Amino acid sequence: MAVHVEVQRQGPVLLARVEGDLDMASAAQLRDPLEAAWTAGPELRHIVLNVKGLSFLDSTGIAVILGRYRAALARGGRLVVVDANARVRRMLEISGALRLVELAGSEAEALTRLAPRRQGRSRRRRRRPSSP
Amino acid sequence: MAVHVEVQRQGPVLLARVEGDLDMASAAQLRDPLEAAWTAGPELRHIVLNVKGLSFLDSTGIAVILGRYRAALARGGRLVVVDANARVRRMLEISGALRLVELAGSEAEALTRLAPRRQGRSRRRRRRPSSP
Amino acid sequence: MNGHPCPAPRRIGPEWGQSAHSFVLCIPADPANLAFARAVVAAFAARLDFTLDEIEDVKLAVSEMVANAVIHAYPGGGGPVWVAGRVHDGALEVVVEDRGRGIADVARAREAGYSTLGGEHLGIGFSVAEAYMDALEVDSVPGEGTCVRMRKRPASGAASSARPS
Amino acid sequence: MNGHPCPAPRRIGPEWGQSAHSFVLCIPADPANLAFARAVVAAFAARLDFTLDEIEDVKLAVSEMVANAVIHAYPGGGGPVWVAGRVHDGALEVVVEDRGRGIADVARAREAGYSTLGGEHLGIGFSVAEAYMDALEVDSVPGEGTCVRMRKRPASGAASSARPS
Ligand SMILES: Nc1ncnc2c1ncn2[C@@H]1O[C@H](COP(=O)(O)OP(=O)(O)O)[C@@H](O)[C@H]1O
Ligand SMILES: Nc1ncnc2c1ncn2[C@@H]1O[C@H](COP(=O)(O)OP(=O)(O)O)[C@@H](O)[C@H]1O
Repeated sequence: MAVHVEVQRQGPVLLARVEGDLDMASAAQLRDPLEAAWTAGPELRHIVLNVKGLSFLDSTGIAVILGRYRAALARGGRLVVVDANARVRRMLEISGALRLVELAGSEAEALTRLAPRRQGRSRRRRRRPSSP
Repeated sequence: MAVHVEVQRQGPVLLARVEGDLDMASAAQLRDPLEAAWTAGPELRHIVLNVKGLSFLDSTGIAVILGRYRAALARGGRLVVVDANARVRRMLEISGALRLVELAGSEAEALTRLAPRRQGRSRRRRRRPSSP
Repeated sequence: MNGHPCPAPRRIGPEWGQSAHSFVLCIPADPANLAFARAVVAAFAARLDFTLDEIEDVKLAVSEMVANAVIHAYPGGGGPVWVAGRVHDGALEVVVEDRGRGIADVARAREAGYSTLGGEHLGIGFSVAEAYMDALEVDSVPGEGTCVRMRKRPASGAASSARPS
Repeated sequence: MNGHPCPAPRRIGPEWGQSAHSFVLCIPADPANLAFARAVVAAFAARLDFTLDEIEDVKLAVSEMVANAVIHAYPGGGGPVWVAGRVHDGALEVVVEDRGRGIADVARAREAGYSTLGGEHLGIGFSVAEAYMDALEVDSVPGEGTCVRMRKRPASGAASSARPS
């Protein structure tokens, strides 16, 4: 009947693992901790959402995910959904969310995919002073 | 929603293992195969009912068990309920069935308990011709 | 069953709508719906702090009372049975109601061992339901119907997610 | 909610009492009852030969339609929602009905992306429900209420224990 969320900050990535039934009644249980962590962490740009433990997802749940996608977009970041089963994937598809959020098979894959840009940039930034 | 029953004849003992939810809707699924085996086996005197797999038992289920108890009694036999959990035991108690049927912790225990009388008698019967 | 299969029940009054934590279920009096009635009441009871064993108690009591409606209420065969539930004062209240033939002598009907039917009927439906719940009241009018009201409070005392108003 | 919390629904007609395999559930329009509505419909659907995945489809569609009644039907807050189910022609028929404000333009409301509410509302409730069921019909009268009728047949084709008359 409820949702359990675990939130971690990893550099510019907000990693969240969500479990349970995500519907209109429980949406705030996912939205609120994600919003709180996002506001508390101005360094955060990307969101990785592990949905492996999600046993139910309705259009309200999709709306929460898209709300977080927009938050990431506003900071020039991306949202990656990890470990989506066939049902979750179909909901993302039907809702059109799949055109906006990305899918990854594991947290490691998602983090690696988000890392190069960050490393690339920080490397560039670090090199800049020494190069000219 | 239903009951599954497995029936075996072991000498004078009808051994039955019942699984599932035993209620008014499924009572016949236990009663019918027990009655059929009983009628088909005139050598049967005792009933051992393994209720380990019973996930629900109401007063209709108790009525079926007591019906089988009376059948055993009519042939001078007993009915032993095996592996009753706390819920089943309480139903047997509340219904008064516990004053009529016996409890055993395992099928082996039930069969041993019913065996001595049989062995005793058959031994006596076999010896009689040679003794006088 | 004539007319509307599920008209409004008679004894499940307006107080049942006062809290978000309530339901009224109407099913045909048929053995096929016993397991369903149990599942519904178990799903509802989940919002209180019951142990799994206590939820089994509730399922059993409701099942016995719905079975009574199926067996006894409609001798002509078929009719509606209502199962209603609500969270009240931190306890679960469940009502099983029918519009069947009613019970002439309720005190006698509630006695363990009393049954108006022969065969395998043990006459212990009421006593079993009573044993597994905290309270059970029977309100029956011959020719009009029977309403059994039961209550059970989680032994843990506290209602969990349910915040009854 | 005034008067009886669960009067007889309007569009769930007498044909729903014709088979033993039917139910009518009335719950207050409250988010707290969404998971309950899903559990009830899943328990009922168990009598048909649905796969677990198909039962999840039904739960989702019913949940979306009950959520709509919770969000849209009663702007003043609170009111009854009926969820009814029956086995018909070997298929599951489910109806979600409210006595809320109704929908003026049903065709528009059913379009994916159309919502009369802003914020996070995506306007995809109807399209999701439609995608997971075989058929969905909306019958709504402004000021009177909304009734959504859905159908789904087990892909396996055969009804198992249910023998609808
Ligand atoms: N819903 C009902 N409608 C009419 N009569 C009922 C109803 N429930 C119980 N009774 C009467 O009360 C008696 C006792 O019920 P119960 O204790 O459940 O035992 P049993 O169902 O085995 O007869 C029944 O035999 C019947 O005459
Ligand atoms: N039960 C209802 N009562 C009144 N209006 C409704 C009801 N269900 C849907 N609607 C209307 O139809 C529109 C579209 O519904 P839907 O596709 O579920 O999207 P959403 O719920 O996200 O708005 C809603 O915005 C609302 O105006």
